[in-house]
Amino acid sequence: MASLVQPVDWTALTPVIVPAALAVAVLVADLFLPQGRKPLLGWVTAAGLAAAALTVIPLRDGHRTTFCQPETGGGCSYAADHFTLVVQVLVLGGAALTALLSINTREKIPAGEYWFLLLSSAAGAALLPASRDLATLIVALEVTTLPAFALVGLRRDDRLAGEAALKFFLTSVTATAVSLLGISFVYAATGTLQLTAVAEGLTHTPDQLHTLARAGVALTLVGFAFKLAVAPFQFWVPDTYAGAPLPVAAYLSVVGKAAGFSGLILVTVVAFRPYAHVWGPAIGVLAALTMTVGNVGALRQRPDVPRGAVRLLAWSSIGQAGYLLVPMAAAGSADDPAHEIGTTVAYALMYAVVNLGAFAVVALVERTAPHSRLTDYRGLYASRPAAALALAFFLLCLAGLPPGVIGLFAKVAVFSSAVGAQHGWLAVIMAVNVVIALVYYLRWTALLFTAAPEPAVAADADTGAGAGAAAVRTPAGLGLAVAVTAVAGVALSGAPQLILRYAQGALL
Amino acid sequence: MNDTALQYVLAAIVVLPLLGAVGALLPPPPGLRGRGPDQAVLRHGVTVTGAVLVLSVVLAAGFDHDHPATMQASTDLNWIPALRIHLHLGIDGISLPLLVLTALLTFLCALYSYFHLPAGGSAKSFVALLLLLEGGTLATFSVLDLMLFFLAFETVLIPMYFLIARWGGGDRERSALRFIVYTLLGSVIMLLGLLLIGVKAGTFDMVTLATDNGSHLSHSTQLIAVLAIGLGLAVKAPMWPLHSWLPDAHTAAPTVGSVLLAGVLLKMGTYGLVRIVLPDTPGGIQTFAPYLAAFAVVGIIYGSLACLALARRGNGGDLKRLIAYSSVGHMGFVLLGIASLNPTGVNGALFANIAHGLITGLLFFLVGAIKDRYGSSDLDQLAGRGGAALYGRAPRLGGLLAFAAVASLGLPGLAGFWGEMLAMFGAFKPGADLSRPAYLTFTALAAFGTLLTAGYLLTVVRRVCMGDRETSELQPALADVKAYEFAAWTPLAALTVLAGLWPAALLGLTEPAVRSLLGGH
Amino acid sequence: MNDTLDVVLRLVAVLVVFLVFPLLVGQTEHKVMAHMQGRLGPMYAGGFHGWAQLVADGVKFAQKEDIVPADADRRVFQLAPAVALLPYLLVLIAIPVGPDGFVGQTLDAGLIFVLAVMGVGVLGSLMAGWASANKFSLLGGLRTAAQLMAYELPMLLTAASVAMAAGTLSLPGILDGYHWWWTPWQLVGGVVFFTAGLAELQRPPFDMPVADSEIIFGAYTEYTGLRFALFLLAEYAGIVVLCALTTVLFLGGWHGPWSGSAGWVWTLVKTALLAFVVIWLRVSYPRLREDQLQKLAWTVLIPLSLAQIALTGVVKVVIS
Amino acid sequence: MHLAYPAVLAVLLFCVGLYGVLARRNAILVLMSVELMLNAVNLNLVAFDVWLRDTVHAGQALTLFTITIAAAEIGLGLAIVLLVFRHRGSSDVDRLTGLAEPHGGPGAPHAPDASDATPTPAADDEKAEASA
Amino acid sequence: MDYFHGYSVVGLVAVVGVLFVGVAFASGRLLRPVVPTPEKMLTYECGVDPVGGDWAHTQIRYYVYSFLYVIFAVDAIFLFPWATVFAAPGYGGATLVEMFVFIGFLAVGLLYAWKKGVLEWT
Repeated sequence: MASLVQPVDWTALTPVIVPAALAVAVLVADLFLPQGRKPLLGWVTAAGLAAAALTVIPLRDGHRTTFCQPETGGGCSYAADHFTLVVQVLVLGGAALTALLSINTREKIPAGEYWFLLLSSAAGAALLPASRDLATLIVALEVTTLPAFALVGLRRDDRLAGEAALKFFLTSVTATAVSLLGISFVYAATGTLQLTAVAEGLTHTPDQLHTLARAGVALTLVGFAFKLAVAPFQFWVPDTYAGAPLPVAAYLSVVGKAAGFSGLILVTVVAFRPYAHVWGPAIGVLAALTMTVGNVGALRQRPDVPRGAVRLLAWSSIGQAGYLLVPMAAAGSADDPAHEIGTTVAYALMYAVVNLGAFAVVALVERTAPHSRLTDYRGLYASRPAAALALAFFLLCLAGLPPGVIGLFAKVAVFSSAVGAQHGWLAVIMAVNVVIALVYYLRWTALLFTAAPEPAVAADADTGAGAGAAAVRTPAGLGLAVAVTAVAGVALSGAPQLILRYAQGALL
Repeated sequence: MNDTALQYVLAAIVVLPLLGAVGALLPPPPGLRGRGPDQAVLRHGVTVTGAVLVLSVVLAAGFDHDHPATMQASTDLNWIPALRIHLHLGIDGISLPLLVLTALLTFLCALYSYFHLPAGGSAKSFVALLLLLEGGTLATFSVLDLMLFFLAFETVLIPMYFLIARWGGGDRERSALRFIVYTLLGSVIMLLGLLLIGVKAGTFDMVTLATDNGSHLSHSTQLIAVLAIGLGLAVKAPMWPLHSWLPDAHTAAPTVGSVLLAGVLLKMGTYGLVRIVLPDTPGGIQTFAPYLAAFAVVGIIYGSLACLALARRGNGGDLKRLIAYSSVGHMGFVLLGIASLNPTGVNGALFANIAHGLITGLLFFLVGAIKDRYGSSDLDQLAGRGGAALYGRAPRLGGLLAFAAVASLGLPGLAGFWGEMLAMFGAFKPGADLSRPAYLTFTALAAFGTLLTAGYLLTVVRRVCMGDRETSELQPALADVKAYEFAAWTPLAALTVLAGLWPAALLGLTEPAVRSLLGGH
Repeated sequence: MNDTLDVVLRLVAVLVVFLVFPLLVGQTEHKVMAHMQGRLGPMYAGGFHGWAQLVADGVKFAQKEDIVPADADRRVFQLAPAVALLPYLLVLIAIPVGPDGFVGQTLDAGLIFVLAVMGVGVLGSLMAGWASANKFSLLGGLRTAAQLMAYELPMLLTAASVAMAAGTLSLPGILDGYHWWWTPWQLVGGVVFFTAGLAELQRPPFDMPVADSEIIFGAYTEYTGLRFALFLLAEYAGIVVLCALTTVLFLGGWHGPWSGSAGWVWTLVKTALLAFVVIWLRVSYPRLREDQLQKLAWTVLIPLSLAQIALTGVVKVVIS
Repeated sequence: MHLAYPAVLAVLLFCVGLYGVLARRNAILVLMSVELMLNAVNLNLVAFDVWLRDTVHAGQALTLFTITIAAAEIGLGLAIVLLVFRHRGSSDVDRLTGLAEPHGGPGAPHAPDASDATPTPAADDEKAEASA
Repeated sequence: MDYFHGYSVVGLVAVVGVLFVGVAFASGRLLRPVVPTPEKMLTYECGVDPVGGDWAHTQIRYYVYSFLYVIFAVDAIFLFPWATVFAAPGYGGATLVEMFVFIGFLAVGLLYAWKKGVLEWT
């Protein structure tokens, strides 16, 4: 009898396995490391994640698949195609940057658990884009989010952390349940969980199962919408981000989003392709709603609210999620949906770099101004010119204004995808949103350069000089994170083709 | 000079200010420190803008004046293949004057600021922003790719925002925000139009599109595209009723900001109309031209009436605000010329563009100087009951103001005359398929607008320059035009006279280019 | 028709076993304990060595007033005994007694079924503890819950080890594949399974949930009459089931000399022996503390069962 | 057996769970409701698997994973609820207002000018750096 | 069909069990006296009148165990499908290694809990 064991292509799996194995290693190492050596774990994590991101290089031809079921005619459950690889680089790189952000955090977080959870979540996020069946997809999604709940609630002494975690948790868990119900319906209608086979099955659904299939598709997408904080399910995001440790908020806004979107892309574009005429417009409406809600929410942020900076970034991330949805809406009506989603991926790449950069600067500022209000940024240019310039650049990228050329052209790519798919109305709504977003990004940017308020007490300046200088010193991790993102942002602004080329070819 | 050299010159013109902007932020190298960090960086600004001016003069000299319709000094590099965006630079008879005007005005502004830095932020950031602004503007006039055009168009927003918000006066942050929101909303909608053209025609290359004359675009596409692009450009131009950001922005902006805003930034809107809308979507603009003309004429009348109201005693009119409204009127003529869709009108529009840049730039300089001296630009405070008596207290300043005002109202022999006359001339005999009676009405109204213009400008001259004997004697004499001011203003005045006396120099450049652009009409 | 009769017969047999065997165990316990502690035990009821003592107890219970405390959650309180008892009845049907279908009903996933259903029984104690509105009962209920955490996992893991050895989840299937050397092979697992089972039954030394000297009678404090009797019955039925299961899984069930004809005897003998051990342990060992049970489970039983799984896997691959 | 029985049962279970999620305020009860929903899904999946005669048993495989996911969720969820409970003595989801959007109201933070007047730590540090 | 047959017999047993309990309770109702008094209905606390409600605050010290248990027990269900097939022809040692990896994860979890002092009663 021939071996029934599936041959596993371990090389294809390396981007997933490296963080997973490292997670276990870090957890065990944490048990045996003395307290003084714990920072080492952070560097190991960051380096490991970066290395994991590099392991996609040998896979770059993008033809590897594994966990296949040739005997039943089914496809493969894991595919390391170009889409997978790009998203893997995104999430692993994003996680590595998050690790850099967290190394010098001042919050009281148990070290070993933190790195373990971060790595586990990153492993899930890396698995997600490679999943080619609904079971793997759901498992990967949960592996991504479950550690994230714990990450959010990890500041045990903070009452807000628990609240943030609970909100995030309840929303997400409900979303999973709804998604799973949808998946069970789809399974009933098509008899398979393989994405491509589902697409095949949906075209030949027997008449009496049509309603079931449709309900399944709708429920699955509703679940994903919940997870991705697409309006009207966005309510948990600002609270969760504001309550979570800052690096975790950064992680959620970039890696969590990217992973969720890659899942949504796989489900819609690959599995539910025959229903494109249904989900295309639906996603369009959701996109319009999401970006409007997010941007208006961000606009309403007052500058003197504690943790206002994070809140603003949270609302803006909802708005940006709306932009990310636009090419997917366009994919619904495009001849070749795979072509359009490249734009989403390219935009997500841009967003990841820039948003992580912004979060890095926010983390830097938070060290001296723990309330993290927007007013704390007044006059940042005077005290930390480099950080202020970097933040200004990141914000302008997010706003899509020169000199943030990459932000601008990523938006242009999104616009052109909408225009090309005859979704003019969506493009117009997005245009209005871009302008709304500009207002709050620019207000913040302007705040950086306005003169700082004169400190009322000048006498203690001399005595506090030493301590002050120590507090202002930039820790290595944060500095590295800001530098990496800034350099990446500038390089991309000079050569947007580096990521926009994904908007050109079919990734899937 | 051969084309390859020109190519580099043009590229240098665009890139140099951007590099300069970055350089301004860096600490000055030893040896160039000057008397202080501020002076060093201001000197840096003057040097860079001066170099750009020299280069643009070289470019103008090397330009093949026999073939102004063809693109010269063109560079074409594939930049973002994914979006089909090319780094395509080039100039022809339409863009060259604007390019030189920009370089000149920025240089003058830098020079002016060297001696008279407005209060606000640091000199370092001021110079950086000024150079960034120049870079963006020069890029706008020299790129030949729709997306690059948009990029350049956007690039000027941020520096202008900060110039107003940091160095301005009055309600500056609000005005700055209003300015940027208005223009950005316009430009994003313009982006949609540009994308529509690019997606439908398969290219963003302006030369190709202009050659095609919209043959690859369906009529409805053209209509939507013109509407979207026109909206964006009209906000910038500004066209009535989308002008409302302009008076606030001008009132709040520092002198240098006002000069550049009026002298250069407004031209980007009209330039875009001529460069993109006219040749690329001839079918669309054909439909919308009468409306454009109507709005333009309303703008002329509205601007003049607003100025009249501001100029009247007791209304507390701000001089800068007044000139801003006059800009609305003047740009109305430019738009009217463009809307006539015939070479005469469009040439007039381009001429008026340049003239307005020179004259209004000068006017803003002068008003800024007056504001510095009197501490206010409120007309009632300045003139009081009897008049400010500028002639008596600072005769050269008064004389220049009178000269600029007269130039602005379109006295024959000065620059203001030709553009507006040609624009009205064009509207008198509009392009084919356009309703003649409607255009005749527009022409008549525009002519009436010139009368109103004369009215308010003369009122201003009377109230500011003239005055009772007591006023001039009772109040101490003011500092008259200083050397650096003289240096900054003379070129403008001289060019105003030159353009008025020898319009052919300019029209000869634009005429063939306009004819080739209007090929579709 | 024949089928129906067959099913009915099996049902009756299971019911009879379910009602009789626990009584036997109970009576044995009385006497064995008495002898181990150097006393007589019940001697009067029924004459011969008090054989009818439990029958008399039953009559007594049936006649007692049934009290539901005023504060109790009435419905849950009344249901709890049935929930505690019935799972053992269900389990009995899946336990093979002899070869060739001498079993209530062959279930293809019998092992999973048995473990799952036995877990339900604990719910009865939890319900009783919660619904009694008594602090002692609540404590007892919580201790029951804690005990569930301690024993369920080792039981699962060791059962998995047996399933690995046999390559099937069906209880008759496991016995079909049995060889004598399985018993030493799975010895560690057997001990772990049996220990964990004792904990499930809340038998001494794992009777913290009903520790009468601390919390009166734990979850059953408020129960009287028939309902209390059902709880007791559940405990003894549990002993029968646990011993029978251990026999089947680890001691080869009906395997033995002349197993073809007397297989069922072997099963009964082995079960009875184990039941004796259960009683013996009750008499010999002091009660553990709750945390000692947890520690025992997590630091001894679970590592041991994991090791057993590893051993089973390796041996299985080596011999195949 | 007819597919309708498990399917209807599953849908009923799911609806009960959904009702619990929407109507219950105690976080633990919400959690339990979510578990109900997940188990409804499991029932569905297994029933469909049998009905479809799926040779690869994709439905059952997914069920196994769903059970695991549910367990992990419960574990984490209870920990989080405990965390919240410990800090505020209540696990009512309605009372989680510590992070609510601070818009107006009496509890609104101080006015912007007040924050300008008081020196922030950042400002102090900057001052210190400047003089250093 | 056999699958459902087997479990329908199980269902039958359950019904019989329910009947048994029902009959027992019903007959018990006939046999036993019913004389409720307030004292009888009181919660029993060693003969003393109960103080306070039954909803007392108690610290449940072993909830960490319950987390551990839930995770482990559910992980253990993966063992069963594997246990039945891993030794079948065509699978071989690789499957065993995979399961060892799985068990290794469980062991690491246990080790972690142990080292963190979760298994100590403090």
